Amino acid sequence: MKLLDIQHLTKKFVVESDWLGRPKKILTAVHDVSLAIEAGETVGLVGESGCGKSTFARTILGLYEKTHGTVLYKGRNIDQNGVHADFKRHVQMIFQDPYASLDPRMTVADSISEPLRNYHMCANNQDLKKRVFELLEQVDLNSEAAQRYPHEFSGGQRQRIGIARALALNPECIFCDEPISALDVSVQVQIVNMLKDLQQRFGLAYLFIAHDLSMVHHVSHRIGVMYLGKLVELGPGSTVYHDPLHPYTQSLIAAIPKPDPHAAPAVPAGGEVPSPLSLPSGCVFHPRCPYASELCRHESPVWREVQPGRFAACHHVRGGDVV
Amino acid sequence: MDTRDFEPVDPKCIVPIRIPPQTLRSRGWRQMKQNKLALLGLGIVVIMTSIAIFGPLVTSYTYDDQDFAMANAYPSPLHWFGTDSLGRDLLVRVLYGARISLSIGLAASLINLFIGVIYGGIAGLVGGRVDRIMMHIVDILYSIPMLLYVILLMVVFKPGLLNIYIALGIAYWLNMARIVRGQILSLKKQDYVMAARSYGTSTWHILTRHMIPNCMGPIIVTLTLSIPEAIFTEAFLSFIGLGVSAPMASWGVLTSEGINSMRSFPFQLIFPAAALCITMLGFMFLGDGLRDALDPQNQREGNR
Amino acid sequence: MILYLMKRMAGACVVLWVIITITFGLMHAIPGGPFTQEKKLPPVVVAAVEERYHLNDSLATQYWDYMKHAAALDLGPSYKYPGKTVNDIIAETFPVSAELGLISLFLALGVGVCAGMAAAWRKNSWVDYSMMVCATLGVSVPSFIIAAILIQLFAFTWPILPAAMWHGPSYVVLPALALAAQPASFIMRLTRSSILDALAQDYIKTARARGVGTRSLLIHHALRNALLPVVSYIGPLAAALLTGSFIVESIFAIPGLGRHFVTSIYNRDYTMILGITIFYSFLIIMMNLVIDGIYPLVDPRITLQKRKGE
Amino acid sequence: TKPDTVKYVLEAEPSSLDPAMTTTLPENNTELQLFEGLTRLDEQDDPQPALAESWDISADGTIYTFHLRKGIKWSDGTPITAQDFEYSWKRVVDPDTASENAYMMFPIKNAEAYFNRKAAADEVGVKALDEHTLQVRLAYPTAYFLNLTAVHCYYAVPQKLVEAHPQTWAADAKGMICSGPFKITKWIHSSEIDFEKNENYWDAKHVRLSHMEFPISDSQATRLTLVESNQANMTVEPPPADQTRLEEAGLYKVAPYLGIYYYVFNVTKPPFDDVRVRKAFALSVQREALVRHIIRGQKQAAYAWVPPGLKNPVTGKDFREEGGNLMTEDAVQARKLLKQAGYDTNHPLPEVTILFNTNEMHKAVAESLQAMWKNALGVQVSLMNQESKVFMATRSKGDYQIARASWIADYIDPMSFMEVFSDEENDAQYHNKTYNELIRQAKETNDPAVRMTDLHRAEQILFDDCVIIPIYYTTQPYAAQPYVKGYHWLQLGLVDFKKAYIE
Amino acid sequence: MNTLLDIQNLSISFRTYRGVLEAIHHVSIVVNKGETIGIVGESGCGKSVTAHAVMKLLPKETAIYSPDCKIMWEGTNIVSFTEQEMNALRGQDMSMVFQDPMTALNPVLTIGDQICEGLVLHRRISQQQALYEAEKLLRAVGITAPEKRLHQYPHELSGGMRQRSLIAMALACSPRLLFADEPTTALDVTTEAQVLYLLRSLQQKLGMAIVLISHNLGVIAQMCRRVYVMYAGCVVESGMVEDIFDKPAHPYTNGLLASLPDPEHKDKPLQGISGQAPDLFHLPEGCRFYPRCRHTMQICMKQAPPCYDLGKGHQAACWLLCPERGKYNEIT
Ligand SMILES: Nc1ncnc2c1ncn2[C@@H]1O[C@H](COP(=O)(O)OP(=O)(O)OP(=O)(O)O)[C@@H](O)[C@H]1O
Ligand SMILES: Nc1ncnc2c1ncn2[C@@H]1O[C@H](COP(=O)(O)OP(=O)(O)OP(=O)(O)O)[C@@H](O)[C@H]1O
Ligand SMILES: [Mg+2]
Ligand SMILES: [Mg+2]
Repeated sequence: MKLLDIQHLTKKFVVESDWLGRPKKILTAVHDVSLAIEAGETVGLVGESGCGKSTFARTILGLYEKTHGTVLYKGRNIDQNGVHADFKRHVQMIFQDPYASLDPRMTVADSISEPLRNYHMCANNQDLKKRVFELLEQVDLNSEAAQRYPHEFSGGQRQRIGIARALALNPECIFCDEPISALDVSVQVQIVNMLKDLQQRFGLAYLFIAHDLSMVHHVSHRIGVMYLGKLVELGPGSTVYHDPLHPYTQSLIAAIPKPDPHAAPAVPAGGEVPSPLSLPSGCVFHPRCPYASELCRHESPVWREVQPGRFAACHHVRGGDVV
Repeated sequence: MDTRDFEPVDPKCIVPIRIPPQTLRSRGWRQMKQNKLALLGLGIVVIMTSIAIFGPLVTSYTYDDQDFAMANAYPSPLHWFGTDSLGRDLLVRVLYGARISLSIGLAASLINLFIGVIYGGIAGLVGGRVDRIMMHIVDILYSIPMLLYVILLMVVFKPGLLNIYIALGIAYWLNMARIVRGQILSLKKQDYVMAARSYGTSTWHILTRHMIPNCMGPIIVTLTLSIPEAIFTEAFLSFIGLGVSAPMASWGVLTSEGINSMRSFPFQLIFPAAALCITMLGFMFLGDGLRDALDPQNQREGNR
Repeated sequence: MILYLMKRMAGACVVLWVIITITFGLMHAIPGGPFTQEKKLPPVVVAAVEERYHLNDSLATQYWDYMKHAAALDLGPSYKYPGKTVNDIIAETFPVSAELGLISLFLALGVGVCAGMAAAWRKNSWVDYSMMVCATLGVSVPSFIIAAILIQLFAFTWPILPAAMWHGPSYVVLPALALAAQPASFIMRLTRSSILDALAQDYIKTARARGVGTRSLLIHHALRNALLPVVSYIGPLAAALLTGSFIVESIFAIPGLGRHFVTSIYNRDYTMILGITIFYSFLIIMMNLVIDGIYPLVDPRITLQKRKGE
Repeated sequence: TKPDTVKYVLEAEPSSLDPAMTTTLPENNTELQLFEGLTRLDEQDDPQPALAESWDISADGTIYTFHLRKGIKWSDGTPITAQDFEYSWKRVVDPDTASENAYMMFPIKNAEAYFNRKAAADEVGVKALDEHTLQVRLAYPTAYFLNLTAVHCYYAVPQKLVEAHPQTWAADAKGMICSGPFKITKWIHSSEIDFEKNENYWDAKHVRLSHMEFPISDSQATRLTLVESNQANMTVEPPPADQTRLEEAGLYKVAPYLGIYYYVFNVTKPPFDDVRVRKAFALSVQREALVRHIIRGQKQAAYAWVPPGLKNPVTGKDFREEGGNLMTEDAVQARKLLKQAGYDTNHPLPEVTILFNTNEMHKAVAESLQAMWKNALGVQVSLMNQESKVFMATRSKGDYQIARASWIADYIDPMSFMEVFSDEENDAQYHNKTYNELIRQAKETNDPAVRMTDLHRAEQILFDDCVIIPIYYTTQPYAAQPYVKGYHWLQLGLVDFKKAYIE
Repeated sequence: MNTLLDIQNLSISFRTYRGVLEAIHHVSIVVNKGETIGIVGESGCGKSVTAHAVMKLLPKETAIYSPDCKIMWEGTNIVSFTEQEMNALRGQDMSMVFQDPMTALNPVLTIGDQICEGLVLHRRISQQQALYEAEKLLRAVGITAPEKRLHQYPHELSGGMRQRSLIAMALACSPRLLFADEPTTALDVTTEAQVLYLLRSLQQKLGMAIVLISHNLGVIAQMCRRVYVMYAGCVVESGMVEDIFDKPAHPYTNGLLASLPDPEHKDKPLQGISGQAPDLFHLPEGCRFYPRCRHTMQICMKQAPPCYDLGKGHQAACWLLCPERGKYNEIT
């Protein structure tokens, strides 16, 4: 059974951007996204900044109230009373910014033990301490780190603290919201390796959000690509990376700077990302799409299974090829 | 250089460099130590407090010993600070005054901390309609003339410090509430607050564990500024008849009395006012130092 | 805009109404009435006077009557000054207080901001420390002492300025100084710390990398960013300064509105108490509106709507 | 530099300058410069012909016929007539005017009844016989009636103006019409009142000042500052702390002032319901030291109720001198009395509270008394100060044990004092039939001798019952530059600038 | 002379509460005219400090230049320059694009104001003209509708546009040297590609030298001719970009390259570098890298390695390159 099944999730923000206070504007950050996560699986989610990746994860977790859609946890709707608490406890999140997601005035031990205390997971302080040390060890941190403050740590270490905190409640699934974007390459490797290791040990499932496709490709079983709040492509990791269907995915991959001085420089896709407040008509990608046709300007493409296990939303994708 | 130098070392044998952890307290204390002004402030506050507590015990006069013949005497070895219009020793009166004024300062701080911070915190955190109503209440309390309810208090209760505390309690946390609310509103959007919610921290704990400690800076500044205000409000309230009754007098009262005879007997103003100003300086320096010391992130910057 | 203003005004009216009601209740709850005095009046006289001012009506009637008049912006006759209405008195005294208040406001702003900038720029130097001590004194020494010292210095030791009264420009100097000392100190500290914050920002480095000079850096780049907390502070401050200060006006014998805040209560001049409270609250509300209008000018990121939530 | 005008700092903004309505010193002081009654008090505080040239008094002393001067005019040039006086006086007692001064008119026949709506306006005993003759009938012979006619509520007011603007005619300088030596030219509220010589005043030739200014400041310190910095040249009540300095500078002056500062017992509240306790307290006050060191201002320690300065018209001697001191200071006697009342070291007095209103001076006196009683009687005394109006309300409700009080004469006669404790509701809650009877008799008798003896007897009763502790007889200290001359301080605390000049 | 900037033995220390901290240590970098060099290294290794030190943007109160250091700008040592002299240089001759486009722009001034400031200052032209120039610049960096953008505030622009405006600002006076301090770190891949493309084409057009600071090896590989690799405040390896990527000599460079995922061999575990960058207060003795190095030798723990020349300007500081080690190896 699917661990998590997200169906038609939509999140709209009301933004009061008009200083006259006239009718408020609606920003659709996540638009009708469906995605399932199996136990022990890593699903990668990529997309440009501001395309709604974080919002998607946060909305699932209930940190933002969702506008539409259902989330099934082990087949049960999490809006039901009993399920929600269960879900909240078993699905945790690692936040995007390792510098901002730790309370600067709390020691590491306090930060890590807070979820434990919230759920009364430990009988007494002794237990609590033991568990905190255990968690620190799991993320390769010294036990003496416990008494320090976040600012004393490097970004990678902070992200480890965040991971330890997410592990505290023995989750089944962790939403990793760009856990490595703010880190150095060498540290990225450490974190990615650690996540993989934890996955093997505890059978964790991950929703791995990033905008760096090469690293996502490395860790994920399946990859989803988002553009302006919509999922435009989803499929097994390698196929998406090596054989992207959607033009957007293609441009995303083309943009990756290759660490090879002999390779030709990456050619960027043209155009700016449109404002999410005024989405283009039809296919949202059409202003930047090299294949855009009249159809794309008027009609938004449907989300469909193009090949077994591969989904895409593009008028031009037919049977695994862009036409 | 010898050939043994190029023998490989087993990575397991390499001991990582240990960096001793610093607790907030030790770092805070070190920072305080380097911050001369803060130390000075601490010194002043400690001295003033001990003077307030022990000073009156060691003097030969009491605050109400009158000696008409010595009225308005200038400072002399007999009366270090001179005497007032009733011939009472000013030094002793200043010492006793310290007790009242410092306790008022303390009370004002506690009120600010407990009522102001919590009130502002709740308003900011809960937001929406609750926030609007709570802030309207603050506006209302701010606009109602203080003198009115102070007079009412005077009628209802017997004179004494309790009255002052109540009067301060009604109005002396409004600024704090406003400031804390503003801070909370901006902290609310911080990721770590979001994170805390994601693992099930209750609203109350978010407020007390995460938000309030993180707006300590503005809180401390507001606190230090509210102390002199409270001390002079006490003088005013005592004048109306709300405070400690004569012949006991606070610094505020002594200062207000001193102002009347400023031109003829300036020392009657200078001593209590100086005691007050020095203490205030102490509080402000200490507050500034504390704010820096309590901030674990404040490492690089010199004292702000 | 109109809608927004109307919404705010509606909220303000409710607040005003609550303020009036509470003040009304308090003022009748405290002992002593407008005609209580050391030489007791014969009951007949008291009855006659109360009859004249409708003070013998039930409180509910009085309240209702007052609200009716207040709604029509008629604040009623003063009990203390029988020939005058509260409207008259406010109209007569407010300009004086406002003039003095505006001058002190600008003084406080000018001095505070400049000193704050100087202190921030010369951080941890003797300039900074002496400013800090001055500011601390300014904040902790109440205005009556400052006023007394100013008078002593400039009216007696060097008699160059008049000690009191309100007759012309030279009469403004001392009270304005006394009134401005505290806010100036506060603004100084506020400016200093926010300029320091601003100076630590990346965009200052960007500007320096462009070769922008020190002065321009401070004034052009840091100051505007640092002004925001100052602006939020001057909202209530302006309301307080414009309506005058009891202490300063009474020390300098200035015929302003400020004294009526206190004397009207001592006199139990009921209509005056209410009138002034209403006026003051109204002014605060207006000031907040004005400040909200200024915010976007100072910081373009802020819009009116956001400010409300802030 | 010497200014050419008298600048007298007024201690409060007059709420109005309508003589009928106003009651406070600064108001009446201003009115004294602007208006004139039928009589005006001279340097000896004796009534002298003013707007009235002469008068006849009937044999029983109840009918006064005043003959007005010919050619007297309002400042706008219209003549002042007897009808003006009739109108003005009746206005004071008109219940619709609701004047707080009405009781001062009650010696006039039917005035009280009219005020209480028990008589018609016509029945009030004041009548203009013609333009220049005013006939006044009194309810009882009032020996000090000519004194009264110099008091502000007996001034004439301009009928036309008053009727046109009943509320506002005297609220601003503009359009105000006066009858006194000066007229008002400018009135900046709460700031300053300016005067100019009234050329239409009958005695204008004796008025030497062409201009006068009254700056206004309610702060004692500021008033003195103004005088010392030469922005003004005269003011009342400089702060006691500055007395020595001012004396050295030659600015300190003291004028007589008919008033007394005292403490009043609530004779119904224990332990002061026992006359012995009251006496014990009264006996153990050391006034001389208090007056010399604390109160200063050349005040005089008080050992009786009526202050010196009031003449017995029969003997020509001072009322006070005749009466002598009615009490003493005697700590031993005090302790003895207390013991008799059942209090000694084993049965100490319960704690006693002094009630006073907020003021530096009151506080200093209370603190001193507290120390004195503690030393002399071993009694714990606590102090309670209250905001003025609360204090007055509390005191008149009798919600106190012992309270600070003072009394200032309304008119120059012992009766102004003696009346206080004959009232139904006096603050002391004191009721003594004999006393009240003596006062009534003194009011109604036509025989000055009987009147004086009655008053002396009544005063003695007051001290037998020990209702009050007199502290001191007031004076009016003031600061004035030496070049201001020719003014005259009335015993009522007013200063008359009619003949003032700058030297 | 072809050398534009020659940094010799630059060491910078900071006074902090914890004591004095040496952020960079004996850094020597040469920049030739029109050349792009790259500085790579982990976060905190001193890349920004180096750049800021050259432009003298470090806080005056806390930053200390070592006495023997030299920063030769076209043959003049600018270490002792006053703030005024520097101001003439900054913006005019050398300028900088900052790390974070979100915070590097003054939020209360319009884009136009900020671009014009430098122009008015250095070129002494009127505001009117400056605005016209600014518009041209914005167009040059690929911003559409520049006349509108000029009057907008930073918060009204997207991240990419802000970064472009920053570049426009840095280019305003056609400097001869541009420090690009991680100009793309805050951007997502597509925008990053756009910005890099822009920098490349601008350099070709204007012929300026660029010092590109990044920890993204891909970016460096695509942009630079020569590369300096920094670790814990020291330059550990330098050389032509091909040499560095193809024949890395220092184990740290090696580790960096091994950290990159290989898309062709997805299941090959990533190597990376174990451990973490040292705390500058507690630097290891000897080679700063030895606690994380896979080839640690006894000498590494005792003595800092000297710089060894590997030919064609390729240099590295590692004991592994010590010729005497070869002798030792021969012996064993
Ligand atoms: N609380 C909010 N209120 C209003 N709009 C929001 C809010 N949070 C996010 N948005 C908007 O929703 C859109 C998606 O934001 P989101 O943070 O999910 O993007 P992201 O894909 O995570 O980007 P990044 O890679 O920068 O983290 C953005 O346009 C953002 O401005
Ligand atoms: N003003 C300063 N005061 C004290 N220490 C500083 C200061 N600026 C930088 N440092 C220290 O110098 C070291 C190098 O910092 P630098 O900013 O150059 O790193 P970086 O290589 O640019 O890293 P990043 O990739 O994160 O930008 C860091 O340890 C930092 O803490
Ligand atoms: Mg995100
Ligand atoms: Mg950097």
